[in-house]
Amino acid sequence: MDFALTEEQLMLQESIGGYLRSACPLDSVREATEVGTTHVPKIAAGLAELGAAGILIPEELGGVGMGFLEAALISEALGSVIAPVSFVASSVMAPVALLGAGSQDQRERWLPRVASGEVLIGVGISEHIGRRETDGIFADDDTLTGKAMFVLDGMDADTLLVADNEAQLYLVQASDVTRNKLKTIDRTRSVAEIVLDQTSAEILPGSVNNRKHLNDMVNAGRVMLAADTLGAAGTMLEQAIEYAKERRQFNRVIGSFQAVKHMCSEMAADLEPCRSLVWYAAHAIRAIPDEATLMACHAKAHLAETGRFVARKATEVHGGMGFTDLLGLHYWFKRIGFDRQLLGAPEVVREEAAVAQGWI
Amino acid sequence: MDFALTEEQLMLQESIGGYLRSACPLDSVREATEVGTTHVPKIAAGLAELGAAGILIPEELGGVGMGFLEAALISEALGSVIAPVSFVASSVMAPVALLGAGSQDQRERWLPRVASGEVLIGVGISEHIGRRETDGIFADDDTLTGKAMFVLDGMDADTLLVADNEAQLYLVQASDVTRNKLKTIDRTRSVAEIVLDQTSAEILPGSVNNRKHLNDMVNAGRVMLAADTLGAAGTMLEQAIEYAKERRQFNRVIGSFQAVKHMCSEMAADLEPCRSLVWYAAHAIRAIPDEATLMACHAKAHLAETGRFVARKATEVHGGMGFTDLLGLHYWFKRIGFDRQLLGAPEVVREEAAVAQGWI
Amino acid sequence: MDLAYSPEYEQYRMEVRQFLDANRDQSPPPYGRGNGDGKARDWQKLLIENGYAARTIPKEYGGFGGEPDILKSHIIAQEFASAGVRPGHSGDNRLVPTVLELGTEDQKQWLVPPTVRGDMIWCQGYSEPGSGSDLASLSTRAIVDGDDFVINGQKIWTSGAQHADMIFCLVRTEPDAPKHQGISYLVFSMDTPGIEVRPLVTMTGEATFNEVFFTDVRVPKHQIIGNRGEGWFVANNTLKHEREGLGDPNQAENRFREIVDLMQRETMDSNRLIDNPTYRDRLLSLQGRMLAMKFNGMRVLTSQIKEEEPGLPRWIIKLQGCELNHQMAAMAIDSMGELGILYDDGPYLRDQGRWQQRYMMDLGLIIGGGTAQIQKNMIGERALGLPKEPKFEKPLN
Amino acid sequence: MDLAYSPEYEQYRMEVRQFLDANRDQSPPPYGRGNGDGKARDWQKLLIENGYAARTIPKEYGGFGGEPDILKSHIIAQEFASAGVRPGHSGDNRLVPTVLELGTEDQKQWLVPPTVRGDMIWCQGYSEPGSGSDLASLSTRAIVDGDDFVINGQKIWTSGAQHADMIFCLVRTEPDAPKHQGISYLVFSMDTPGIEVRPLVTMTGEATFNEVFFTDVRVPKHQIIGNRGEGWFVANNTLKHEREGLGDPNQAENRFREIVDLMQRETMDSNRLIDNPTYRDRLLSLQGRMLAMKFNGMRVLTSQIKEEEPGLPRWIIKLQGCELNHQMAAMAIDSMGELGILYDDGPYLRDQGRWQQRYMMDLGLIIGGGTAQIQKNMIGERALGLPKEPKFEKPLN
Repeated sequence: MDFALTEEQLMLQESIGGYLRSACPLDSVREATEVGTTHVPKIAAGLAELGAAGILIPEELGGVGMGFLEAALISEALGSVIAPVSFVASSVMAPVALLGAGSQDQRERWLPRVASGEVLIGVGISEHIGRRETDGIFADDDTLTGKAMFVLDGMDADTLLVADNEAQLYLVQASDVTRNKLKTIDRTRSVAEIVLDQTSAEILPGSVNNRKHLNDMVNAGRVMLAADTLGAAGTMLEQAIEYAKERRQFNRVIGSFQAVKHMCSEMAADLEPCRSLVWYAAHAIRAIPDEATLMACHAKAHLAETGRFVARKATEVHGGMGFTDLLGLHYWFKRIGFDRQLLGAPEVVREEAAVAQGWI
Repeated sequence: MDFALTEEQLMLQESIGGYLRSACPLDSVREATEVGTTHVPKIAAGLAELGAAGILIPEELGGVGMGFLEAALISEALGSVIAPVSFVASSVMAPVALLGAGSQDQRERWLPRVASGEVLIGVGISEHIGRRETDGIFADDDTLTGKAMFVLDGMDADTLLVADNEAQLYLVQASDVTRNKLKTIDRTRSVAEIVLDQTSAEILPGSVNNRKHLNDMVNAGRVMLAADTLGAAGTMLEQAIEYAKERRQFNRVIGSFQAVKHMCSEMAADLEPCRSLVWYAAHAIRAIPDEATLMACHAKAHLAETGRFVARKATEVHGGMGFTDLLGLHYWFKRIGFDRQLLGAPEVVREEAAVAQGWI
Repeated sequence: MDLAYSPEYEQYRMEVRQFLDANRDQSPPPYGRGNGDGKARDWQKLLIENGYAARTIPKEYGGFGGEPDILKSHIIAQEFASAGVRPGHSGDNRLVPTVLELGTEDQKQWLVPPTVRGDMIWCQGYSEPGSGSDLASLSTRAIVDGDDFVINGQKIWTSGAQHADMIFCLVRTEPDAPKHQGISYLVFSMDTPGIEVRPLVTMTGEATFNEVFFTDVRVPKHQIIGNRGEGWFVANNTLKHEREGLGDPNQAENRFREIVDLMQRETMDSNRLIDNPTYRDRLLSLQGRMLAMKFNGMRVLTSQIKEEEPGLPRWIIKLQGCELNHQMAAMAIDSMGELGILYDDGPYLRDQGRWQQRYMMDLGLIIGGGTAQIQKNMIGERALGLPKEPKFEKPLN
Repeated sequence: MDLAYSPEYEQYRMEVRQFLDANRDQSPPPYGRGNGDGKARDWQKLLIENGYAARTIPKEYGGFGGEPDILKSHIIAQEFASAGVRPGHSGDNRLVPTVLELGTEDQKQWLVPPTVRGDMIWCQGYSEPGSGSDLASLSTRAIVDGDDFVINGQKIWTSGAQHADMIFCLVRTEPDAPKHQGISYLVFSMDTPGIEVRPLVTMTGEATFNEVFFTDVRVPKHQIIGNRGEGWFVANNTLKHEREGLGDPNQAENRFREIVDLMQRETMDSNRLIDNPTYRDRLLSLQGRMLAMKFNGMRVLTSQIKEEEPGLPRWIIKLQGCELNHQMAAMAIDSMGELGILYDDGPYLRDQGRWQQRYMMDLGLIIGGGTAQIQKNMIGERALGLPKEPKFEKPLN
């Protein structure tokens, strides 16, 4: 019975966190977003060197062969510094699909290049969480036709992983599709709309008539977004506490006012248990598969709610300065907002949690 | 354009309020609830003299012929002092039904006695808001068989107004039915379960194949419960403010602590607009019938939510003393809790509001 | 309770409508600033002549010179809004009343007529980086040098500074006086040498506000409104006017209609969003709050018509109204799912991205113009009579 | 992360289970107080002998004398709970550790063994009507008269005072010292002349607590634990132990199961409550919070096993856990509609009226044992390092 990080996990956390703190200060985030970059090669290369890109990929395929808890720690670290790099889709969701449903050949072809950072794979499956407009992809022989919206890490990817209307998974080349950037509130992330028109596609054979792999991918992605929010909200809370200790009004530091102090305490009290929920949900993916879906749903939904609360209150603690671009607090605010809506907004995800435990 | 009480309404409010403050102090509420009285004849007689029992009943039938806003002011005053007297069912819901659907003969037979306080009419229609267990009443010739739960003012009534499964309304004599007291958290109110077994009943002819009168009755009852909550919550807020001004801790009156001050401000800010909502909903019943159902639903649901918030926060402001019986604060707390659940808990009532505006 | 308007006011409403029908061709676009090509100036002139703008400002200072009549003002606002026509203005609703009440005759002649015409645009120089909630601690200094004040310091949250002709500004003129007593209220041209305006970008990505820097800005001594050291009290009028606009229940009602429309229009898995019971219930909770605020607004309006102090119902408007707007935006975003994160532009953006924009802007309003915390202090102390926090003589911590 | 128990502990768990299987016939009813007919005394004795009660209390004072092992304690608690068997106790978890740490040898011999056996039942005399959150301002006085302290004053919130044999009590012995330094910690029999116990009825209708009045109560001077004037510091240990129990995540998880059961069982208009999407969504939100608190509890337990200070995850348990319980009760009441108001007894009462009872009791816990406001002060100051409110020398307002 040891509900804690191992020495190895703590070291990983420290190495990734330390690297990101120096490689990815707010100024470099600003710079990247101003020129429209959502995947800064230099930062990504450093992360790949530390094993982040291949975190889930077995050593024999060029990765470091760690688990989802390690991946969640990386995601949290990325959220902490709002890093403009692809991770959730390319380094977690796509490897889950390839490892679970890919052929030996496919794994060998793609995963070493993902692990090295040479290839990025975007993931477009949002219509399986909630279908909008006319999106949806249909297979015909070896081609796909249709549209996928909200393709995660979509603009930076070389290769795209999509699902047809029966949840079968395919790889297509980004160069073979029409791809439109969707502008969102979070400029550190890229999402794309892609249009396929008899585009040649390579099916992952394990996904034929088997929805499991899509579900596994969604579970993993949700836990990663929850971890990202944990990181981002953690930073916002830290910044609020720091500000409350320094900013003076009415001849006192504002943190000595009960109203401000209690906002900080409420944030901390709501956020701290989230860490344990994310850890458990990440751990459960492999170790307690019966609970994986339920816990992924709860991690996603609960972090979305707590994240929203922290994002708002931390901004309030900063007063007007929190509302300006000067401190850059809004980058975290928006990243939390993005994480909330992607792969299912809370009400949608909670309803899936009801299904997962047989309530409906 | 005059969204305010008239001189006459202010006088009514003052006369009823003044009477209740002297006739119904907390000690008399305690005394009544300890012996199990939910309709104290002396208080009721004084109210009847001031016109409360016949507030909606036309002058030619012995009442004072006023409107729903006046009735709401009385209900609010009763909630303020948590008066142990029947009002919502006997003086509002039953007269609405009799005036709307009763024959001339029925009105003349019952309403003068209601107005004088000689007769109390309980109302049992809860299965039309949400049916539980095996309740429901079925008509056969001039008799009724079945069960009604949560009959409002039910134990003190001489006569009972019930609805059959087609929402047709009937009067039955309390002495002809089996009646069981249901113990609730709020000892200032009576609700009963009644069992009818081929009990002779007198139909209100206007209700034959016409659900309107049941709806009108429910709308009026909901506005009255909302007004009752407004009164009870108003008193809790006042008590909290008084306590915050007097109680000292850490060498200061606690009202000077931001945490306590803000709780009071939040209560006031949430509660004050409720007054306008209740006024409007009461006014709309007659003056803007198209909006009557929607506004009654919103008044009921929104006051339930705000009432819960105030009940809780006012108790918190009192610290441990709020949790004891010593100050009697819990009488108001429980009355607000009772009002919340009767005639539809908030979620149920809001769904009706959706129907009322054609959303579903 | 009588929600109808008397025949006199119904008649007035008809007049306004007839005016709008007859003249709307001459109106400039609904939104905009300044007099632009002159169309806006002509429009404002026409409105003043007809009593639809600057209604209560005396004729000698360029207004219509009417008696205050809140119901007429309300009718004008409603009719212009529902016709989608740009309303007139009364100059600057913070500056003009202040000058009319406390300015010299010269100042009134100098400042009010061009302001009312729309030829003199103002910005407000109150807040400073170091004095947000604690406005009276401001540190921009003005030192007397000959016939001038010489100003050095910095202001923030100055909306419209880049377009303004003039600024009304609080500066510390008596550094040794207690903090509320050392402030003066100055007015001066934004063209005065030594003023630098830097746009202040907010989280919405727009530069609605500015920082304004003063370096040896010379302002003639007579450009003070009220006495030296009394600026804090002069400004309090202005602050009161500013706060009233925030949390307007009519705005909340309009936004509520928009969100219902969105949820009836938009689908997910082929179901309308409003058919999702969880979203619907949340929408209905917001409707209950919106209605309560709407009727509360009618109650406040009634008090104002009767020249009674509205008290608590008015004190709470900003706190509750801004929060309600924020919650409506949050609900819209949530129900849209992934579509809710879209921003700026693009083919799938709903309602021009307004909901995200409002979600952030409303948070800014919750913080600005007196944070929610300060609002709660004020409600507690002024409306409920709770004691203030004890003061400290010396800086602590 | 390894959620399994090591073979050693799995083995221990099996031993506990075997013990329970073999001996459960001898256990008294699951709940109850004192030793009653002796069955409870025998049971406690058996548990101590086997190391399932008073595990870490030294043998010479009547305990089992085992090494502290949080995981074993946890396993014992889990197994007794899931078997529905009355667990043993360690005397009084506030008094016993205090006496063992700070008492004299005589005091240990006198107080600990009978307490551990269950023959000496304690109540706590800390809170006073005038000193709730500000406990250190207590005013019950003890004056030295010969070899005795003579106590006058009043305590409140004294749970179990009507059944207790003894009280441990804070009294002011040095009225002129600063308020934290004038307090002493006394222990004495509840049979001492001059003590009057009056039941304190709460909003639930039950008298869970009491008021205790002292009139010239004489207590021998040697019945003090620690030094004169150091009672505040003696008591802090005890307070720490008391607070830990509140907000227990295992309790929240059990209650969550109950509410799911209720909502799957109960119907309205022939639909199960859990089939109402709005209630279901609310239930799921609560589940998310409950799970977060459950796993947070596992994290705290892990820290304790490793003898690390758990920090923030532990500080927040009371605040969050009590609130969660309160919200679950509110949800249960709401979903039951009219059934939710039933209380006391009656044919339609669901779950014995527990939800209403809990709704009120949990609010009492939010207020008691340090109100939510005091909890937030503590989290802010001790866990987050925010500065305290400035102190005032003189009473203000």
